[in-house]
Amino acid sequence: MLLQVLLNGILIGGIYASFAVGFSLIFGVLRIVNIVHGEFIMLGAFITYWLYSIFGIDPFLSLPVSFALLFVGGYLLQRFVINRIIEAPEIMSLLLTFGLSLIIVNIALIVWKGDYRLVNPEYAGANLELGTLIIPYIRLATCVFALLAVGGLQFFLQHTNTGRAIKATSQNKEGARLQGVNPARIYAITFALGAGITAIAGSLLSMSFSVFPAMGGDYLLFSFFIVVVGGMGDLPGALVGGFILGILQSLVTNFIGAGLNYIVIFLVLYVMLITRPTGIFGRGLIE
Amino acid sequence: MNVFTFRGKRFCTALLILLLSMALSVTVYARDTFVFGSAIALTGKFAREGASLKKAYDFWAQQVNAQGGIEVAGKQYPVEIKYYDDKSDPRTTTKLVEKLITRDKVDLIFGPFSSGCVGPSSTITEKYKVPMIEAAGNARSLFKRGFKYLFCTLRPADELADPYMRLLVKQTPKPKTVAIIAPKSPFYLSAASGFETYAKKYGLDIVHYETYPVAMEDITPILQKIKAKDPDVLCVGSHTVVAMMVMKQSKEIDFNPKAYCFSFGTLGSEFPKELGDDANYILEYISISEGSPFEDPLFGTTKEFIGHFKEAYQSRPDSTQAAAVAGGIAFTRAIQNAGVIPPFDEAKRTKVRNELAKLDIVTAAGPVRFDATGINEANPLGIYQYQNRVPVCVEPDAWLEAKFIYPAPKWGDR
Amino acid sequence: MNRTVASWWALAIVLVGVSLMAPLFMSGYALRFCTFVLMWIGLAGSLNLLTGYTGYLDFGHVAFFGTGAYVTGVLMLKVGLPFFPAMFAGAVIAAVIACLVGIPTMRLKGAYFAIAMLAFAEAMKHVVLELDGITGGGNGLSLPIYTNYTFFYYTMLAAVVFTIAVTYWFGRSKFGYALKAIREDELAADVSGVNTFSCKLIAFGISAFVAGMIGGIYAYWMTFLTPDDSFNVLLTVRMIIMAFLGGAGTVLGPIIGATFLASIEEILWASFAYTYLIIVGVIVVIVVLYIPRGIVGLIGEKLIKQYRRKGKSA
Amino acid sequence: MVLKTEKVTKTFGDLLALDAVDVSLARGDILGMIGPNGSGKTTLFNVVSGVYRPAAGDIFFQGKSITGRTPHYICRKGIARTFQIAQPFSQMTLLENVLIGAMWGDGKSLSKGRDAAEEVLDFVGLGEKAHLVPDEVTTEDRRRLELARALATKPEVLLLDEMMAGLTPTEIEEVLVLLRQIHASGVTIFMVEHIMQAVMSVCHRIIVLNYGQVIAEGTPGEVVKDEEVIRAYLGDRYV
Repeated sequence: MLLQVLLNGILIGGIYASFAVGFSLIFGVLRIVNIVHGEFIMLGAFITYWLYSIFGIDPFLSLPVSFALLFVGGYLLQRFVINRIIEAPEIMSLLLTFGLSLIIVNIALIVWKGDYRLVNPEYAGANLELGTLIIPYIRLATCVFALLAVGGLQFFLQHTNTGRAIKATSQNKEGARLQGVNPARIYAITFALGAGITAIAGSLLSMSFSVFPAMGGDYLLFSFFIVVVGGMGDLPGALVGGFILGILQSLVTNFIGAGLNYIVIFLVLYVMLITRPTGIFGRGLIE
Repeated sequence: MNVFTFRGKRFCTALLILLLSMALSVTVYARDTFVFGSAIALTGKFAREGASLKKAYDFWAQQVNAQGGIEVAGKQYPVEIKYYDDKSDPRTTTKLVEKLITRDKVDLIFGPFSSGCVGPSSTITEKYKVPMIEAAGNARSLFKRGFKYLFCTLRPADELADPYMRLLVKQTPKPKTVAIIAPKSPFYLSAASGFETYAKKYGLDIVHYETYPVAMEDITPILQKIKAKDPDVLCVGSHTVVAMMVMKQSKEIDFNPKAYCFSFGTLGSEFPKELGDDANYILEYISISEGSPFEDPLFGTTKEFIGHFKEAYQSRPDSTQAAAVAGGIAFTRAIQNAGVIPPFDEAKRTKVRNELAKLDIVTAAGPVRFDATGINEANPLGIYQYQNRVPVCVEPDAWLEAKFIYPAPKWGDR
Repeated sequence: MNRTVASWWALAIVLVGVSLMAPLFMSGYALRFCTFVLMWIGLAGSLNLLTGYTGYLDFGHVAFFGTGAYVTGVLMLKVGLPFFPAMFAGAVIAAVIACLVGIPTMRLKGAYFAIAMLAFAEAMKHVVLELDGITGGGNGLSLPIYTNYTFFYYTMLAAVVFTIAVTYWFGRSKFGYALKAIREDELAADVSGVNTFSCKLIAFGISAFVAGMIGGIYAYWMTFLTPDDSFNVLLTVRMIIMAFLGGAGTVLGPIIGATFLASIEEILWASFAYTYLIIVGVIVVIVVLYIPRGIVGLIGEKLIKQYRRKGKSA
Repeated sequence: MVLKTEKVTKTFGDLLALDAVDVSLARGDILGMIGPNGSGKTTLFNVVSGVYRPAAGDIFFQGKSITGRTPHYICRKGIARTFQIAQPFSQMTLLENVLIGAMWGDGKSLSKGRDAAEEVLDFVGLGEKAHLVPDEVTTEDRRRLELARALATKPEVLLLDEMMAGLTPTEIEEVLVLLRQIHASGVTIFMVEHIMQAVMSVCHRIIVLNYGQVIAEGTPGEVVKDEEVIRAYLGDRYV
């Protein structure tokens, strides 16, 4: 039983990690708390849903489409809107992205209505039984894809010129500028990458959970948790944070009771913030 | 300073005139239609449920108007329903209900969606002595407050579980154990406590009872826990998304109770559309079925009523929709019994209220008789089961459309 | 200078006078609408006391509103206290909780504080859900019923006048200056002798007191509470938008912001539900990008410029 | 001794920013502190003014330990400081900026504080600009504002962090006049300064910091001849 509980936590944790990584990346480089994040998840999920329900495209094949569309959208959003307040106090970026989130959610509500939808392909309920352990294929696959996406991002940051420029900008903006990096461009690319990878996470989520316009809010809360636990701007930390959240939820629900689930999560988040704002590895940013 | 006081005076006078003219302009003109009002969730967390409730009110109004209106003392008065969107927010419901009563001067009120919104807004209808019939807030606590103007055409939430258990204990092998889960919100909790009461009453053993936060979507951990206890029956205080997630996640972890009971939300068109074959074998209660022996002059037999409703909205009326239509008919009959014509004043509304309290009628959407607290005690209850993606009535025997399939096949054998 | 001060006072007196007389001419829906506007002014004002003056963006402010509402409800229902003592107790408990929570939380800055408070408010909601023996949990709490809506209008008005008075005091007291200094540069304030931590904590407590007080009135007025509605994060969001739209850190800001937003909501919402929220979103974006100091700031700056121009030409 | 540090040490991670620094100021001193960039001068000010807590060592003010106390406590006791890059309260007028110091640092009421603030602003030459906001005045004026805010707290000891960097010779001369007046009113001054001409002309004594250690101390004349100082500033080959 304990093994199964841990396994559930890990499987779900992989997806959690993938949507928190984008949040962490954007905070780490741009120093903004991106409230639109939840809507990126929602848009990714809807892209997968529509491709699946209209064209019958396998949900996993829609991942690149989600990434590409949100990459472009994120780039434009940063370049033309968010960039204008990048130097302003944090409150302003919180408010701005919050306003954007209101706009996106409600447009989605007009276009797609409040209906709950499922991406439910043939193989959705299949599972692998290992003795008493049950591993739903779809959760295993989404977890693996989520980890691949995070790994890809990490590879990109470490082994490409643009990636290195992003890292340099996050560490020292003025220094990067002196070396010929254009921060505005780097910011836009970072934001686009963050949006793209978050959309992939949204697509993956849609295979296990319901899809509806207001779905982003709760995932945004989870992102806060993961990123605070992992350390703001610390990508491997976000990965670990995701697993911690998944396992914690699973453990609490199993051994204490579902009602206390959120209380425990928020308490942990709260205590982390106060005692260790740099995250478990102590590598996160503080102001 | 002199200048200012002068200006202030003029400003005050202007304001006074404005306010007075506003007060005077809200006089009630004679009209020969009945105007009903409803503040109902068209956006927000209950947008879906609110919209389906509105469909039912509209369905009733269209049918009444198609026949020329409500006939009182030889004259027909068409009906009109004035809607406002309460955004699923009880604060807004109270504001809009008061607006409907004091500004729009509606004659009677149809209720909002969910107990959370019925609770505060019913104190307003009570204050203004405007009868409200609602079909979406049947938590007992709402009817323990001694209100005189609040009526609910649903059976009390805690009684709804009766038909499920009644049906289940008739099966062989007889189920022995039940697990009950529900999100923590009045609507689901009262359903869950009903499941608990009736499971005990019919001698079933409750092996698991758990409520969880509404926001929690990944309920696999809970289901896993329940799976380990291997209950015969899973009962869920639900609405659409809860029911969808329970089915999807049960399949993922290969959890196979012999019966899935949902309190609400599976009869709309979304549930079978999104789940496909995975929707099969689940149960939801209903107060009418095509086989129900009810009829009324407005809709004809229950079978005809359901047929028309399906034509209009591509789905069977679920329990709240049926109750909403029954509520419309209850208003009609109370108005006719009281013999009052629009527009209503307090005396006329009181008459209607007294007639409602005495009402004992049968409608195509189910019988209506309010008990002393204002909640419908007459509705018989039945059960639908999804078979081949279509809900069919499996209880009571008199309404039977198909044989109840029990136990539900395991996921692997479907 | 004296004339402007006098006219401000006159304006205030006229406003209060009109508000006092309003129920004579209004009833039903209009009265309820005005009571809601007052409630929002009070809530936006409460947030403004903290966020507007110290710069700490509280994303969990609804926790104090909810605490006030539930404490009032529970005390009236389970202990049988009359309304006013219950409401006062609710406000005090909200303030005490704020101070206790503030001791660790107020050490955080910017986004970290915002997120921590959000987590706190969500946790509070679930605590109230869990304590169902006392609070009724998910089933909701039904208070004693009192339907004299004029009473609620006046009570709300009194709470708002209190809030504005406190804001006014913040604007021109030693304490208020300390808060503004903290907002501008906390370190510089500290080395200039401002006891930043206590000042922040006191401001937090006062702000929570106001929110709790309004929560208490709200509870008795609505008669029915559920945790989801009383601790709804959207309430916090509206307080923030209203305060910033009007102009954070000013006396008039929350009044203007709340009245403006509540009014356009009333006009637009009935006909365009989602469009309304899109419009709110657009307003937020415009405020942030173009008028970060809110309506009051915008007008205030214009006035200052005009005043200067006059001064120069003279 | 009005201010005295004993073996004050401060580390940032692995970096030893201050290494057992001993400094003492007698009443009426004007002590200058020089040293290359990153030698720990500002860190020492931050430790003395309570912004940082030292890792080891003690700080005494008028014979009593103030180690690890909060900045506002230290300010109220009588040690005021300025920042290298002026940190004004940007949405408050110059008068209000100084008022904060007068009310909170010196415990005055609002109305008395206002009078005091006006006086201090006049003294530093900003009386005319009292109702402007910091963004509307020059860099030099912002430095003066910084000074005024510190003075308004009625300090015994004034810590000045590079008051004159980037100023023109005339402006420097004006500031020096101010400093002498402040000193004449009985305030002990401890200043970090790069402008040697200024340091030489006003300071009674000078300490030199390098890599967090005091490498030299003495009168201005002695210090400039010190070999270690020259090495620290210019490199070995100039010795």
